[in-house]
Amino acid sequence: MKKRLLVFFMVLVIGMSLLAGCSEASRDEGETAAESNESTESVESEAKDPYSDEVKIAFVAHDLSTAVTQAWLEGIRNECKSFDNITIQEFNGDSSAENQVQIISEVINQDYDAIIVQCSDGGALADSVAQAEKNGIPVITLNLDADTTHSALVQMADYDAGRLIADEIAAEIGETGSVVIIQGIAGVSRTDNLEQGFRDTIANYPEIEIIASQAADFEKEKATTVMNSFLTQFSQIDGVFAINDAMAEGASLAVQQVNRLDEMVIWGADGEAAALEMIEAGTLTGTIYTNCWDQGAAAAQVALLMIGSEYNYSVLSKTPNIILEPVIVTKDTVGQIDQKDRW
Amino acid sequence: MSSEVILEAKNIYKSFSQVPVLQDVHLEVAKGEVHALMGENGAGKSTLIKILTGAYTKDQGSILWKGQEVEINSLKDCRQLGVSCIYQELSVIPVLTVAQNIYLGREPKIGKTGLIDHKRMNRMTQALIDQYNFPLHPKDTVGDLGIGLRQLTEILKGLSARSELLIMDEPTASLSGKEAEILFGIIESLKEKGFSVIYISHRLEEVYRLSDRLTILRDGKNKALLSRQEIEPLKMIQLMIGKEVDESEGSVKILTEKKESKTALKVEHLTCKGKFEDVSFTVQEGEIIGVGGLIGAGRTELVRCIYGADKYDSGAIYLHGKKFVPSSIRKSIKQGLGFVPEDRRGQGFIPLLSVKRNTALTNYDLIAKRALAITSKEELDMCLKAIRKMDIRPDDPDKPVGLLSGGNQQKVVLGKWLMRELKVLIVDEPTAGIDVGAKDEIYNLLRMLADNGVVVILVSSDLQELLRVSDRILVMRKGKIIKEFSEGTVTQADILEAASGLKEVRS
Amino acid sequence: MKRIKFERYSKVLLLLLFIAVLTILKPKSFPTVGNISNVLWSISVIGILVSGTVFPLLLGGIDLSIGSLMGLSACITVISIQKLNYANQSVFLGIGCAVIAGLVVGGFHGVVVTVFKVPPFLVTFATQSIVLGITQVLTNNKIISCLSPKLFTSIGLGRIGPFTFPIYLMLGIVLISYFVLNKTVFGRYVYAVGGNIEAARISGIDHQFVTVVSYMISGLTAAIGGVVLASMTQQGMASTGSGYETDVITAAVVGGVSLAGGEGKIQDAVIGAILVGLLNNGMNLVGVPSTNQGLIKGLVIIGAVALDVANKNDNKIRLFKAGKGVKKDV
Amino acid sequence: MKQSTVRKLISFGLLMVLVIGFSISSNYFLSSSNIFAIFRDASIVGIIGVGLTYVILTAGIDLSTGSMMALVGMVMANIYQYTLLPIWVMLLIGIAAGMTAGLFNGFIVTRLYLPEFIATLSTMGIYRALTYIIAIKKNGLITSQPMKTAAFVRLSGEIKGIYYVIIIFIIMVVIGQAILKYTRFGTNLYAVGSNIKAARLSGINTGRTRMTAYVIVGFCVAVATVFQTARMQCTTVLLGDGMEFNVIAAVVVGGCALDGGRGDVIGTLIGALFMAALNNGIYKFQINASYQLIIKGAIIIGIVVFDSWYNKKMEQASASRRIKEAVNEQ
Repeated sequence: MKKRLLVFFMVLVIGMSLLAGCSEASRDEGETAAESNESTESVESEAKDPYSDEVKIAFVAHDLSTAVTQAWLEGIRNECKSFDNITIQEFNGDSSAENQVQIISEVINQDYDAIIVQCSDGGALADSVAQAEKNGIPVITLNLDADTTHSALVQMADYDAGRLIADEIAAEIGETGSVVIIQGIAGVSRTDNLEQGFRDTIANYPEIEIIASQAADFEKEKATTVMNSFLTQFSQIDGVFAINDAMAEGASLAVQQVNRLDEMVIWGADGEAAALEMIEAGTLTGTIYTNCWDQGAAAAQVALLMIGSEYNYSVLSKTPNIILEPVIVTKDTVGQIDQKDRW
Repeated sequence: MSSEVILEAKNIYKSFSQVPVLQDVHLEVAKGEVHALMGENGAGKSTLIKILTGAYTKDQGSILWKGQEVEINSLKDCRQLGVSCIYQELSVIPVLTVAQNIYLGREPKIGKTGLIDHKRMNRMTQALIDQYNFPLHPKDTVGDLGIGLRQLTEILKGLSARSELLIMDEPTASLSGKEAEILFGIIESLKEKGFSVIYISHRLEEVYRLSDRLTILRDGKNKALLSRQEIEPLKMIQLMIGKEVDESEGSVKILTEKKESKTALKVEHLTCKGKFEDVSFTVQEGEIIGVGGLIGAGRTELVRCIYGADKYDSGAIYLHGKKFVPSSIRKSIKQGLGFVPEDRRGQGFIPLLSVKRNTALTNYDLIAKRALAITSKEELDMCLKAIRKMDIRPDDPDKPVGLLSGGNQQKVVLGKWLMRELKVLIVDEPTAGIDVGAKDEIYNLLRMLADNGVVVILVSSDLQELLRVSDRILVMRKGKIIKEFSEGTVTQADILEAASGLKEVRS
Repeated sequence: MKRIKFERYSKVLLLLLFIAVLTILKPKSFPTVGNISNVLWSISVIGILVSGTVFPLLLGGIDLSIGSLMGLSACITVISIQKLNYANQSVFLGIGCAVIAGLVVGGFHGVVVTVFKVPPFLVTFATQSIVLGITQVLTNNKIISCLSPKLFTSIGLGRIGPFTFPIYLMLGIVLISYFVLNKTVFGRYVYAVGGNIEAARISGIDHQFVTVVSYMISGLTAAIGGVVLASMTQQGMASTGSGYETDVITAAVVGGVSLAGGEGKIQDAVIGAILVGLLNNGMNLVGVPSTNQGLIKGLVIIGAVALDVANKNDNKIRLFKAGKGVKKDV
Repeated sequence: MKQSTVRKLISFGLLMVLVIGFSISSNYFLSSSNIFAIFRDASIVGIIGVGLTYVILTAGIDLSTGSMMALVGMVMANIYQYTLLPIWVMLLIGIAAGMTAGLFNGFIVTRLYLPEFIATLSTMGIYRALTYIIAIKKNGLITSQPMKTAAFVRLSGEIKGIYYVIIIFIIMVVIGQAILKYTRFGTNLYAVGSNIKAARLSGINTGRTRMTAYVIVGFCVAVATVFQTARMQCTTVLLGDGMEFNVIAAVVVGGCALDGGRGDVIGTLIGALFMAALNNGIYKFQINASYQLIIKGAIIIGIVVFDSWYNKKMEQASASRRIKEAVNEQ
């Protein structure tokens, strides 16, 4: 009886494989769907006046509950709040690419005028983003890019930021010693670049060795555990680089536990308020500050610009990239960051 | 009646842990006969059946099917032979239809495809139903049917498997009279069609009505094999009970009306629709009142209502003159009631918990607590006391009750009630499936309680037990108290007659 | 009999074995006060939770909502501290509110389970997302960091002797739970209801009351765990404690608490928690990347539980001819 | 009328209420494109739901479906990346992988006698970890693996607005329902879930039945994965994260009882559509995402409470029928 069932399934499978086309498929990116989308004639959206007509902008977050995304959202809202014809709607991807894909197709359905998205996964969202653009909806990605040409990418410095931090740490530990990395969720392009930048630069310092790296999924709590195990694994740690501030804070907590704060430097990235506070308190060495409000605002501006203009992504050869200037923050410089700029 | 023998069991021996339950038992079923199997509880009927259906393995003896010897080691074996058993706990599947249940595992297919041919299956079922004219419909979901119809479904399942021998164990136990009637009709029609039936029942009138021959077991031995003509109620009773009606061993008893002591428990017009109706009786302090009757007569339901385990519709209960409403079990216990349920394993005790925990279960209000903490010493003492009083073996307070023997389990269940001030103790089939030794201890115990002024309500299908233990005997039938033996000579026969409504049959 | 004896000590043996292995593998880094205190610190929350969640489990129920409940209580605490601008007494208020929230949600579970006879899995499964949603609304999805007052932060980070405060808290709660389960009437009743609800009822035990209270206890410990976690991470967010339910249930089951109810000891459950904790710690020490740890963890759990089941099986079958207990297939 | 039919009508009624409600309040809702969008969203959950229905019918549960998706996806990605095998071979291998994973679940549950919950909870971790292990890495960093070949991506296409995935979904529902109603296996599923002892007495191999159910889940997950990845034109290690709960929710809303024996695939179809429509509508209403969780949870509780109430009512009905009979003849 089981066998017969299997037969059923096989029939199904064959059916699908027919859909798939049984030909030997060439795998070169030449004629891939996403790009062929672009080459096709795209729908001309007759330009609206973003400052008078009814305008809907969707903000699709990777995970709405992080400080950064919240700051972006606020930035976007503030940018638009003076125009009451503009409505901003936030969607939560719950850190899942599938959700974002669904949401975006949803948003296209409701013909929004622009999408600001933080792609959980560049590859996964490539098609959706392309679809949106095809339907004349400009897409602006924040930090996390999509693997297809679209209206704009507004991001914090990633690779370069990594370089900067590497140099800072190197300087602080006297260009010699052992460093650990606390990674975010693997497969997120921006943080991967950040890490890459860091690794590449550290490579220039022969005396400095990256002795371990562990993922803590961007979470403060996990970072604490990971750091704990590092602390027990290695008697000597000179530098800690956490891919984001939340994890840096977690690491710092762990280090405080065993009172080894003076042994090592702990660096984060992003520059959220809590981190800055800790830097002032001396429990965190430094971070890369980016004003996420400005970043959000920038994204919104680009969105409005695209809505207003009659040309669209199809004229672009590659995604225009707007990079916000990274600010190194340490105990000495933290004062310069005005309270009102802390998100 | 054709004399061709279809099943023959010879010299069957079986014993559990050195206790012999079957000794040199014979059973012979001819083609097309209804062969009744009778005997008191513990006479070994069900053990014999379990051996025939492969649930137990026999220690000695041989089983012959149509002449040649066969080994029955599993239900499959006995099905393949063409024997099917209608269990007391039904083995039909509620969510499936009648047809699906009947052909479960051997559904008809459409041609070569694996697909079930529902039309054909229903037609086949309908054909079966018509053939034996059962009041069933192939498309009914079994879950929506009453017990009776479920049982018929099961019988039909047996028939559809081309069984030639049906074993029915107390089939009418949970049936309403109407359902029973239908069943009898069916059994008779089956008989005509040449099927054989082994029919196990306490109900004399059923046996009287249905069976061609009757094998009577007692204490695991063949007592008699009666042919239709010989089946004569009183004779049957005597054979079952074993003794000629003489004064010995509590087969007969002279009850004497107790001299007026004060009434402890009074039940008036207690009614629970569909279970029992307008039941009234009174019990005096220190009296053991036996409640006799057949399974399904409403005895258990009655006592459960008195205890407060179930709700009754109307009527009143008075405890020492005060009106007593068993709104919650907790309250009943506080009022001094105790209850030993019929289904020991399912309701009596908690298998995983130790003897200690089980004995203490109802009595934590008696155990002193220091800042909420149970003083484990007192708990232990209580348990040891119970173990001593009941002589529970092994006397290990920490042994999970689930691992004790049936007798000792029951002792634990009883024991916990001895630990508190009882006014009324209700025991439902206290000695079912318990070895003789334990029985006696339990009887003595009940008497001792009574002597201390406790009212004991004893529900039992064991006539000897009833006679031996109780001071007064109520007999229930179809939810009513139809007879009360309060004084004068009473024999097991009298009780059985009353319980089985034999008189009605005779007249 | 011998079997049962072995069963009684098997958990401890397993634990010792584990420690031995780790000590051999990592003689320098594992058996250090620092590391031990780390392990304990990281399991303290699970320990706290399991000592409450064991109650529904013993009833044959389950509580999937504890994770999101932790989030709720964490956020409630942090918010109320923030609202009363970080004054000390605000901490007490916050904890108070959190605890109440926990009790309320737990009570709700209990009522739905016992009154409406709904499978606990589904109820708690639903409240899991409801509570999470409420928390998100409460925090409108922001992380609320809370670095003061000292009184609050020291809940999670304060040290007494070599160990941090949560460890002592855990020990305290475990002891209380042990006391309730093994010394009080209520504890007896929990086992009784879990072991055979009908018999319990016939013995005059109010199983509905027992059920409701048990789920409330589970909610309570979840709330406390949330507070501790908030203080450990010095922040409150909706996703705080998410996924803890699996760790906790796993710990309990590895500790020999049967999901069928009626058997299991709190001390074993705690040992189970320690085992899970050690496993994580060990894998970190040996340097198994966190993404791959699930594999080993899963296999170990399957192994442990399978052994446990096999161990109990034959007893079980003797215990329940009625058929309750482990599903056995032909 | 049969109980199951009534139950189905009710969940269908709920769906209709939802649809009408939304279509009044939003002019997008009933647009054909949106309807198809809803179906498309329902499909992935639904396809897995078909399989899970089987498992739940046997009174089991499978929490590992989400991770299984990721595993299958990554297996296919590896084939895509490192071989030039034709796409359909890749699909077959992916499906084989899924069925193997299902087989493993079945093995643990039916041969090692682990409780379904804990068993699939562990495999949930195991499969996710395996995904990470076989994930394709560029210089040590895991990257999402694009699968953009037209032949593969075509699977996410449509004819006249009807996506292939919808068609497959419908086909699988039909076949799934057919298997339930028209094969011995289907009947056995009900038998095992409703009364496992009786099933055994009727000579059903309960072990193999349950095992097969798990394998089928594996198959369905694989199919779902194929279309999910085709739609995203890539796979990620995080694929299907939290999917298991959506699926369970859909199946339960569709009227499957966790204690087995009740429900069918059509119900699951309705359930999946219901959940999808709910999401979709909530987006329309532009309700804060947090309320989604609350609403969903509330609906699940409502439905399960209703279920248990309704079943009790049914039992009482048949009981009172018997009592009447009894009374009549007295």
